[in-house]
Amino acid sequence: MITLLDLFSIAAISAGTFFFFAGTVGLLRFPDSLTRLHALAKADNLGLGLVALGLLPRADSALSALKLIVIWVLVLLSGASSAQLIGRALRRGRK
Amino acid sequence: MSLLAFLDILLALLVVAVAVWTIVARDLFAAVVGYVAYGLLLAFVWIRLYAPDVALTEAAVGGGVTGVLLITAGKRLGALKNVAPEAQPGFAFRLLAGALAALVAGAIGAAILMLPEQPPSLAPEAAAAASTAGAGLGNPITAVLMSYRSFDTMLEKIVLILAVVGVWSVGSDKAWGGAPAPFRQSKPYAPMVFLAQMLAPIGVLIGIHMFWTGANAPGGAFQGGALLAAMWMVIMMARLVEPPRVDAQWLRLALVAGPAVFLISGIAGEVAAGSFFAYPPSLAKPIILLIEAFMLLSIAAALPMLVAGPPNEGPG
Amino acid sequence: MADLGTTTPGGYLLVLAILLPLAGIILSFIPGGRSAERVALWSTPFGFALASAIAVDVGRAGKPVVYAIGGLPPPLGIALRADGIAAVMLIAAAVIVTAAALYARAKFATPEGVRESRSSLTFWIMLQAIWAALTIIFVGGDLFNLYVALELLTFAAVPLVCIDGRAETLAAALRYLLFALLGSICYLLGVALFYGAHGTLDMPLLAQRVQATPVVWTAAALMTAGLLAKTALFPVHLWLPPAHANAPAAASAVLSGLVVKGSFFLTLRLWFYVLPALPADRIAAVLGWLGSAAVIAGSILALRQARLKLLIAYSTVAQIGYLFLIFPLAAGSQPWSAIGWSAGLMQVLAHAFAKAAMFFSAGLLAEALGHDQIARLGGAARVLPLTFLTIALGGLSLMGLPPSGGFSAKWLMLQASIASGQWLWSLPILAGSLLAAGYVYRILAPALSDSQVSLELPPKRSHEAIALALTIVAIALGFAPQTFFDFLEIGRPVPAGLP
Amino acid sequence: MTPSVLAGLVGAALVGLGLYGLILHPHPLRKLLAFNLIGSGVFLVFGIVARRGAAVGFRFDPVPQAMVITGIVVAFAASALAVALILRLSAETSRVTLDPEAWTRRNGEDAE
Repeated sequence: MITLLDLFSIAAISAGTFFFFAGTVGLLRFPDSLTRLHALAKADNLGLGLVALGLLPRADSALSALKLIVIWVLVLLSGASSAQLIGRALRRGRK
Repeated sequence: MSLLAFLDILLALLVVAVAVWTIVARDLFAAVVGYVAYGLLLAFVWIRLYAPDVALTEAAVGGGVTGVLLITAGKRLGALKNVAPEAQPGFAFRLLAGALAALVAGAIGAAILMLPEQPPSLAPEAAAAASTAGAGLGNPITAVLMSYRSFDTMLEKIVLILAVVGVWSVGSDKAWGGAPAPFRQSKPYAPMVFLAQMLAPIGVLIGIHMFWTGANAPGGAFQGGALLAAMWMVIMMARLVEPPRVDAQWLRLALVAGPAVFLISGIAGEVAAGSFFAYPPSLAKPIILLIEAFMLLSIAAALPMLVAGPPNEGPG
Repeated sequence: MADLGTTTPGGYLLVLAILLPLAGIILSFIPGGRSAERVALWSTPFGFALASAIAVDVGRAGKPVVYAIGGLPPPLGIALRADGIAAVMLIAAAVIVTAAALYARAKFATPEGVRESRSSLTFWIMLQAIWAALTIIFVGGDLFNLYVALELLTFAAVPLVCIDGRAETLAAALRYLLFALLGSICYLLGVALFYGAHGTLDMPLLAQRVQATPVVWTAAALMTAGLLAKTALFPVHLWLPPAHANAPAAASAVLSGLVVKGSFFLTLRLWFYVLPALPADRIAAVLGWLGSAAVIAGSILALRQARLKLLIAYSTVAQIGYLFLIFPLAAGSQPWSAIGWSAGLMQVLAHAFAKAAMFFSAGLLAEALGHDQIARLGGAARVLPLTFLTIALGGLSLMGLPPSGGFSAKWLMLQASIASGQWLWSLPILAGSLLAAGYVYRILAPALSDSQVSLELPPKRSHEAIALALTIVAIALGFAPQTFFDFLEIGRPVPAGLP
Repeated sequence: MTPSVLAGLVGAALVGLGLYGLILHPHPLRKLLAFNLIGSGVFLVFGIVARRGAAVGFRFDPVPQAMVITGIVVAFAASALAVALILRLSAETSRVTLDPEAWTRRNGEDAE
């Protein structure tokens, strides 16, 4: 039987997958590196966040739920920093 | 065809495609980036083979640390700028190499398809021994690495020491005793420093956690050590710390701690349990954890030193 | 055969023989500096004593000495075994490593005024590592454990090649590393297939289980190919001459005398200990042909070298070729296979001692004259009589003239090839001896001439004595009694159903 | 086709690809990359051997998996040593080459 929580999971994960998809399309279709970076960073952070959110009700314990959140925060951190670094490298290369 | 089988095939094709890219890419840097992506994809294949321990190792080492090693090497090579392009081999040679490679791959593929229907396995023995007299460890891989094949594991740690000495030995005589070149020459950019400051404490925590759970769940000294090593490299890249001098006593002690403790407990086994590298049953688990703790330290010290390279004669 | 998995009396010596150099590496690395040299030199007599004790135990028991590590017998655990050939090789390794250590004391002493120097720390650690790796290779019983030992050997040998840091030595070392790595990975793939097909990697257990299936053939082919690349058998010998000729003399002696024998030893183990049940006549013939080609090609290339060390290195390529004649000559369990077996092992030993001595002499000569160009050796024998005596005696063994270990080896090979009706193999044996006579003559003839040559630096008598002592061993092997050959037979598996 | 057979075939393909690259690429760093491909292909073969060793109640045979972990460490150490050699070699000379003849010939001619 599908409960409300299941519905929530399905909705969140689908939305997350959509953002991943959009990010990938952006990566392939956008004209230059900076815009591609923009598409990728945004979509990944949001997409992964939604997927993690959707998985939260399905975690078997509080600890594994916490792990999911930690994973998202870590990806957020590294994604944001590496996007900054790549952006800087690009700007330097152009000069 | 089920969805999972479809995904498996997709993954296999992707791995092979990225591998082809690393071989055919014209640019060295592109090939290196391809290789890093390849290492991460391979980790998924390992998960599909029910090998989470290997997947962790492959992701940390195959993708992560090897990636840093190769990218650093590519950068340093590029900085030298005196490397003349090589002549490309001719068509006949390509054809010959391709034929040889195809032959070898075909033979191996055929051999794999012809492996016996009733495969032999040591899994039941290993598990039975792990739960009884052997080690008292829930993770059979840790039991194999630390008990039945502990001799291999100790030798592999000696190999790491030799590799470190070997890497140092290609430096110049003048620079001996000094520190390897910093991971990057320029002043680090603020986001890098921020990342290192945020990431390092969490990474160290996770690394120790991985080592600790390794007794019963996927993980262990190697995976944990690789993570600690990565954290050390991140803070060196942010230039929060610099690579240590190669004659620093603490560094040498850290590098040999794992194999040394392993060797001593191996000899102690002769006294306490009647055989070299045996553990007294009642103390097996604490002893194994002790050895692993020192191995964690040695791995965390060895991997960054291998990436950092020989002592540097330049300023700093 | 059944008890090859349980520890026998004296088995603990095998573990000690391995742990001694390993502990030496650790003890050398922590304090570094002069301690490394001291640790290495002090461990050599103990290592020799352990090797001798193992040989005594093997001889007394008349069967292999076994140790199951951790009290865990195979298939789950790892077993170490020393049989006749392993015990003899352990002693040979101990002697040559000791000689190299004594010889290297002058060159690799930490210079005055510095706490530690790059080349000396590297040399002393890597020398002990080579010793440890070879010990494991000689007594190891588990194919994966042997893979780790092979890698240990590679990691120890490569830095020795480029220890002086010149560009050509770096290129030689890199090439050596790539060949060695490719060799080990091929070996490892074979190990995987063996495990997949038979569920064990312990040699005697595997020998009981293997059948001539395509999987086993593929695994055997891969492992053999990998080991051949590491042994530098023609035509995959390209890495050897630059690597061995450019290393410092003390290292070249160990590399040429011992290190290439490590992977050869594993090839022997593979075909005679793991796969004796396979009908491998054709494989044996192929290995014999490759060996013959190596004898001829290596000798001819040696004749054409301008530098003495390169000549000696190419001579190694040729002498390695002889080793592979053991595969057709010692196959099966005919009466002549024992002769072939003795011949092969005798060649391993005679070459190890003679070649180490020749590299030592070449090093002395290069230091004394400031070069090692053969064309400029005129009259050198008069100023360096002991060194040239060593070269001449070593050359005697390489040529296979009596009395010498080389003569015994080649004479036994001829006997085996005639007794087995495979007289074709006698051709490369004889041709190789003639060609060896040619290249030894090339060194000695100018040296004995009347021209004048000046010494830059008189050689140390003690160094000349070390080299001479090793050639005397190579010569003395020619007088080995029958008990010595019986000792080599201990533990040799003979296919069932025959005498 | 089960995942394990598939992975095994991927392993075989990777060994072939790596071998091709190892023979063909003149640049030692590219050779090293190719060597690493061969290595991971060989490890995959161990992986399927482990997976096939699944017995009643076990999803895998831990022995080959433990060997892979040892193997990955050794392969990394080898890469590091090779990289150090390559970097030093290219710092010393203008040409990164592995042709042994280039050195021996030059050596034979110079009086050193």
